[in-house]
Amino acid sequence: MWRDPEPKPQYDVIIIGGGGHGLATAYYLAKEHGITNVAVIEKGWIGGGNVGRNTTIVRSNYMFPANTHFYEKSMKLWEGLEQDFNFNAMVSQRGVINLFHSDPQRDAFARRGNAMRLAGVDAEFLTPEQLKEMVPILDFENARFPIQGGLLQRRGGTVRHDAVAWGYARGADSRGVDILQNCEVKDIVVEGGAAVAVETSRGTIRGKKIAMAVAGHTSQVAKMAGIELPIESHVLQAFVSEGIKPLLDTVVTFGAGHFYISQSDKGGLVFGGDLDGYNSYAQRGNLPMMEHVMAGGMAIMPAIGRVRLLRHWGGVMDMSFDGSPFICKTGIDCLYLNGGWCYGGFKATPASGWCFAHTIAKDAPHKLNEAFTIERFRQGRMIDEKGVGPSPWIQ
Amino acid sequence: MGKNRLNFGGTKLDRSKPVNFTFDGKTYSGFAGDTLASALLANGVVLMGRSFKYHRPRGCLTAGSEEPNAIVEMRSGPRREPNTRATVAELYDGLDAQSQNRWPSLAVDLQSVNQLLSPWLTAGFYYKTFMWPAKFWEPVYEKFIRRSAGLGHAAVEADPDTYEHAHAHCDVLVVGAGPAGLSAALAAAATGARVLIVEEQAHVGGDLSSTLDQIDGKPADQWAAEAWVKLKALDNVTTMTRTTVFGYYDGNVLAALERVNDHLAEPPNGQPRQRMWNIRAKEVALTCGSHERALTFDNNDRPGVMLAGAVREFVEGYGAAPGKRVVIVTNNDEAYRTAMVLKEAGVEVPLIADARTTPNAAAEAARAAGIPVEMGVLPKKAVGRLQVKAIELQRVDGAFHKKVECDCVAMSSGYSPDVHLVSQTGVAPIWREDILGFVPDTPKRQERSAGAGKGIFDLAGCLHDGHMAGIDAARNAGFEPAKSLKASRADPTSAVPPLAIWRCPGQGKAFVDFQNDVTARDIHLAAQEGYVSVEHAKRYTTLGMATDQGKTSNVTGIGLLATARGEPISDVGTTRFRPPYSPVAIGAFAGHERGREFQPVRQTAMHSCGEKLGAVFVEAGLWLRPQYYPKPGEGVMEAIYRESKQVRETAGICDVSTLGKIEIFGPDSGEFLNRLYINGWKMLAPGKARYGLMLREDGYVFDDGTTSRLDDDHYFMTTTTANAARVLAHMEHAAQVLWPELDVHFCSATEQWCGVAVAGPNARKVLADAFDEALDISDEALPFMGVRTFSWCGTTARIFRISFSGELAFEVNVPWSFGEAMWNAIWEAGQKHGLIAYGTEALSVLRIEKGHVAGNELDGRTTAADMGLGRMMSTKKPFIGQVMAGREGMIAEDRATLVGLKITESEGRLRGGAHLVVDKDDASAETSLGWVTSVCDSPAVGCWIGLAYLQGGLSQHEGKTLYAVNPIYDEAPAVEVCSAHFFDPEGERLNG
Amino acid sequence: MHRIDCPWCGIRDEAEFQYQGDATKVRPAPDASQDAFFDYVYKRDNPKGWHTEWWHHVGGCRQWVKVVRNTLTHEIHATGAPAEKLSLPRKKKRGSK
Amino acid sequence: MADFVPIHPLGDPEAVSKASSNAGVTFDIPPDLSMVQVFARKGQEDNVIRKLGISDSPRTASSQKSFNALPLSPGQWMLVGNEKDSSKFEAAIAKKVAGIGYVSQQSASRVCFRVSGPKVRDFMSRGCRLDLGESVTSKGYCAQTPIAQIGVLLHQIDEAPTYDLYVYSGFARAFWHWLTETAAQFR
Repeated sequence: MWRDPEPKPQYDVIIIGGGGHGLATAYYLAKEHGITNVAVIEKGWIGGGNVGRNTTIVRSNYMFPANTHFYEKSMKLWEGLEQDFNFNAMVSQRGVINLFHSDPQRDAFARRGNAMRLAGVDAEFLTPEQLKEMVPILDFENARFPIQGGLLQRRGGTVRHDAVAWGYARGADSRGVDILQNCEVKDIVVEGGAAVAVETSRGTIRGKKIAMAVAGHTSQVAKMAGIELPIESHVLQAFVSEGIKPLLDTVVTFGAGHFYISQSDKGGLVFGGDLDGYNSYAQRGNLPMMEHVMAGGMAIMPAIGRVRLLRHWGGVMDMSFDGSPFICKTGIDCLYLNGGWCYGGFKATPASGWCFAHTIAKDAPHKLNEAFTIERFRQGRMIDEKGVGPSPWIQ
Repeated sequence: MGKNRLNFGGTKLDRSKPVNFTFDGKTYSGFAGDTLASALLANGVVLMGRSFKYHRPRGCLTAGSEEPNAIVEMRSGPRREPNTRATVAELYDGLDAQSQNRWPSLAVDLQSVNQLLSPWLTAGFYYKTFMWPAKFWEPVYEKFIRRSAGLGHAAVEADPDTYEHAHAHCDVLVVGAGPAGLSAALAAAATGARVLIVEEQAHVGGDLSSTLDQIDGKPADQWAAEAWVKLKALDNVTTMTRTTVFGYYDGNVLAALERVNDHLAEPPNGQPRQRMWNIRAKEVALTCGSHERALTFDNNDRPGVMLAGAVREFVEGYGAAPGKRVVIVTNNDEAYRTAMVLKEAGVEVPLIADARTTPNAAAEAARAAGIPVEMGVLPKKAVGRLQVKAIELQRVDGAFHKKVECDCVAMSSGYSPDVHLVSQTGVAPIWREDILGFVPDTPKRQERSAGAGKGIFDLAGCLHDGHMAGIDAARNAGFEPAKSLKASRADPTSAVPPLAIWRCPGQGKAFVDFQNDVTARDIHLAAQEGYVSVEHAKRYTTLGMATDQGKTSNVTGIGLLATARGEPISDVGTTRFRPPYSPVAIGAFAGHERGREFQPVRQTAMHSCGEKLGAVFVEAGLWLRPQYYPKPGEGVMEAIYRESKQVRETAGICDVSTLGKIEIFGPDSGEFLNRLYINGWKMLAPGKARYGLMLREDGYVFDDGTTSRLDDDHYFMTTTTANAARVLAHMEHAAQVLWPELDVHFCSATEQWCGVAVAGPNARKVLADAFDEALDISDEALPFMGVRTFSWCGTTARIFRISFSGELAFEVNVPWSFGEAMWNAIWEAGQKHGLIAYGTEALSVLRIEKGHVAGNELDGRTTAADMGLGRMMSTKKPFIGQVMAGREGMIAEDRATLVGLKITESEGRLRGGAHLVVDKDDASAETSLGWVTSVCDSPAVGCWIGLAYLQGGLSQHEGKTLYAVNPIYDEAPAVEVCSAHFFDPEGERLNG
Repeated sequence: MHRIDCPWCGIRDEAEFQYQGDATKVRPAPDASQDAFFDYVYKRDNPKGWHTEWWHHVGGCRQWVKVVRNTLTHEIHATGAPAEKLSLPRKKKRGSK
Repeated sequence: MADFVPIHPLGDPEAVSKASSNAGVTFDIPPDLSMVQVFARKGQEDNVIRKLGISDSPRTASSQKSFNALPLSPGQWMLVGNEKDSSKFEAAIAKKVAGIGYVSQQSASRVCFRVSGPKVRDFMSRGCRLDLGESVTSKGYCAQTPIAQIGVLLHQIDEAPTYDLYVYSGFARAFWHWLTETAAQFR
């Protein structure tokens, strides 16, 4: 699938992090910008972080233009991805539905749906009748918070997550990118205000440009270059049930109950909810949130009560203080930041790599990511889709 | 009685209680104590399921919860449950099970044609195939994959059974009541520690039900039963059976699922189906035993090919013979025990084929009992399709040896200690070549493993090790054992180590992960393609990802991967075990919290008053509030219109009890409020109320409300309904963390005081009549923003002259228990003054007409200035959020600020969430100038009006026409921008 | 599930608490600069390891509890009232157990 | 007008509690309790404790002739009195702590559910996360903890054991629903 090369002493670009975003960045650096003297440095095995431990949902149903345009770019890349890198990632546009349960929630969703439509993204409102038809197992009779309708993005859906990392890895590798696994970055060397090299468990590697794509651990890596960020690391759990025959044909999000669910191509119900709610780097979750998430499921889909949970695990999220990401320069020359993905990381993978590659290659952001700066907090120009402010554990 | 039921064995059966059940529509008979699998075997049924990918016919491989093959659909209708392991499903009268993943029938499954496609269905087939042409993926390939997904069918109706959570605390938790577990529990209990022992099965003793060994001179199963009785009788011991500890979480909290009533057709009235235990254990002894592994040879998945230990268990524990002629293939001593049990039960054992060549005592004993043993012989291939008919054997060098007819093969490739729970604590298992198994490394939590779970496989060793673990656990929990405490004893045995054989040579399909149809070749292929990391190989092949989490297959898979990489197993490592240990019903996690019980309902004191008047209620957080009071035949819109109109004409009463209320005491209360609110409080006179606005520390608006000064050092704050809890927490932070030096004290009084708003030109008359001599509410006695406390019906009441509607209005608070009385008093008094009840909708109409902000405008991203309240921000004192509110982006000219909108078309309506643009034919994300927050059909203005945030605000757009574009509704009405104070901008009506 | 030793109530389940973030941050004086407040509100060390943090015991005594907890192992080293100074466990030397 | 009387959130508490008691678990809903929350002023905690004659233990109630004092948090107690006139009770306590503390009237804010019976410990384990084991808690034990997502102020009043569970009045019906549904298995 990909080579296992020895590190060269110097690269044009060093990307720290062999997750989906790092690999995608390498791929687009090579493909879009012709920069192939690139190393992707991974502490463990590629795709071992959040790209392999999420709930596989892709969507671009955001409210603020900075997010809407960016995630829509991602959707468009998803739509052409498999043919682009000749590897089936099972992109399945089965629709993503956000349920609403009150008039204020309906209005907030309308504002978002309209923002999507104005940005050229598909969005539609569903009546309860339409919802019943699309999702027969929703319980309309006994809900604590009666379901009034839903916001649907038909082009949203799911993607086979492992395949994404592997597909980008294969594509980057075939274009000459070195993927260096089991290579841990210990330090970032800054000389004269510019990043020049990384110290790794496999020796010092010099890079003309150094890019961080280590969401979940961004604070740790940025600290090596002396940067402190508005990011906290939090655990988000994901759950999968035993495989069952098709029961649910779309992605359903029950925001009021902190629950979202889809069914995988292997038949498992894949679901999740809120963060566990405290700073954590442990790739495992705890019982209270598990119970809460599944209560959310039983609140609207009591037919799944006898379906069994097969496995659950946790991913470490880079929670930014407004819920939106960073793809930007850092204030240190030749050092670039990609992180703060909160829950949005998986669906963003293609556009993140695409925009980050552009930012690195041109030493300037693309229009699509120009709002995703660190300075926005100092400036008071946060992009806060939830409106909960600087409490990352509830973002 | 079934044709394969033995007169021998059956320690778990109650032969006096025959039980009828059906499988695939055919009725059979078994005994109480049977599992579905044992009862089927006793009836000669070996074909129990189909595999996931190739739809290969399968029987049961094991006799326990690690079963990968024999999974069935149980029960029907709303109780239908897919993927139940037949090996753990206890038989009850009327049990109804169906085989899964087959069509049209289990014996004739047309999808087994997948086997012919198998060259394309190897590891990673999803990723490489179904690609071209592009347009075929979703409509054609994906549909095919999805239809073949999954195994059984879930119910489509709500689960009718209930679940509950329960909480346990103990000094010592013992997980598993096998020999080591019982020994551990007995030892720990003797120290006086509080012991909880949990066993997954209905019976205790584990392996002891199928052994011929003795403990303390008694048959082993009798010793186990007596130990259990002894434990149950102790006050400091709690015992649980049918309970699986499935997760080891932080804080030494373990989760367990008790299957309270799964062994019955339906739970008895009032009882849950299952109970989820959260167990807080000071110390844990993990005595979870081990899992036998399958040998990997061609067609090793044929029905009738089973693990040797399972065969023994079926015979001894259930009195069910898996076959009449059983060949044993093994690489270790343990399988010989199966041969001896079979022999004693009168089942023919034509051969034991032992892969090892070193002589061993077990073989000698078998030969002495008349069982033929051949050393250095491996299985090559199982013959037969729906049931094994014979086994072909080979020499270790791969040369064909011979074929032996049989209807059952008992195989064993050694035992893997069950390290599932301990590895959940982050302890990495370490490889031991001498026992061919992973054992736990040094504990990281308050736990220790014992017995087979840490690689001790002989009975004497398990008893001793369990005993030591029990003592160690108790000691660490603070309990000392008596010196005289002794472990139970069994005769020591010595075993010859097993021989590592990860693949018996062959060219056909040799299964490693039976349920997911992962073959030895798949693992080799994954390694060849570069998925050499054990985690990559797992994901690529799906090894260990089926419902059994690879309990019987992981180690073999790792062995094969190591072989492919040419490295020792210790270098390959293992994948991480994830909770739960075995699959757990989603309903059990939810417990009581489902459907309407998802969250508790909070009701106001006047709930029944609303009910009597026919109110339609709406959820407001956990509260239920009257939304509107429809008259017979009246629609929603008409009712809201009527209510809001009537309030301005006569008077209305509205239940406002849900507002957050906080009593604040202390000499520093005024200073405290000064720091919380953007406006000043120290100068507020006792007996007066003031509107306040507070910010978050990041400078955005947090909450608003009216706060009154009742006395020099006593304030009474109200918050919005939505933010009541958050405001209290915010204040606690301020008082405890930020300014502990302030002498200020407060508590929630939300449910001490219930309240009504009485608004409208007749409000004063209504209240004067309702409270008559108790109260003077003349303008002089109670001016606007005045507050008074008065005595009514022997209790204390508070009245506030405040108005959210712009009308002459009062809010009256009385103790919660007087709420109904107050409502009734006002209601009766109000009848002659045209008093009506109005709900949250009319409340909203009235406040929109006045341009008052509420939840829709307080969305966590707005500044005080955005709301037109910038001038409230004091410059004379510091307050929370003051500094950050000054950031350039938060005071920028281009921010959207609050305006009013009036529809200018006679048709159509306004809706919240519409975007505002100058040119409706040029509407885009870039041309959107703002959005509509709240709307209503206003009786006072005579058209649809709304509040909106608009870039440039009133100063740039007043009087201009914009379009409220709403693509998701396909509407774009024209609107005129105006002041948000639509009605009575001078506020004259406040005086009545 | 974390078990937190509330100085007032004793050891309680995580579910009774609302997490409230980094407790090493000290609110600047009210007349401090925007930069000082920026550091207070937004900048976080976010350590992988020992973290001093707030847990608000909303389901119990409603006190803000200071907790020293390991973000990698979830081990809790110490808890205390807001005014208490809690120290981190001493760093182990590399290589020693 | 004076014939209006306070109404319990459960209507007739005596009748409903009798109807729902069973062999394993018994219920009682004591009516007419007076409750005030007492706050000690900064630095006056000891004086308030002395003045009211209560203990400074954070987890044990102290019983006085006319009230039980249930500790809530540092310097705060809930005083539950058997005086039917809640205003009178408030005034009496306010007088005692005048100058050193404050009193907030809370009589209507909470409803008390008294549970007991041979199976009460099992029953409590279904929703209560606390260790109420015989060797752990005894008469006087006090705690605040959520049960069935509802905040509860718990007071063990004897060694039977019997527990008084105080919940906010708005949740009284929801809590009662949970209590009776969960008790059904102990019939």
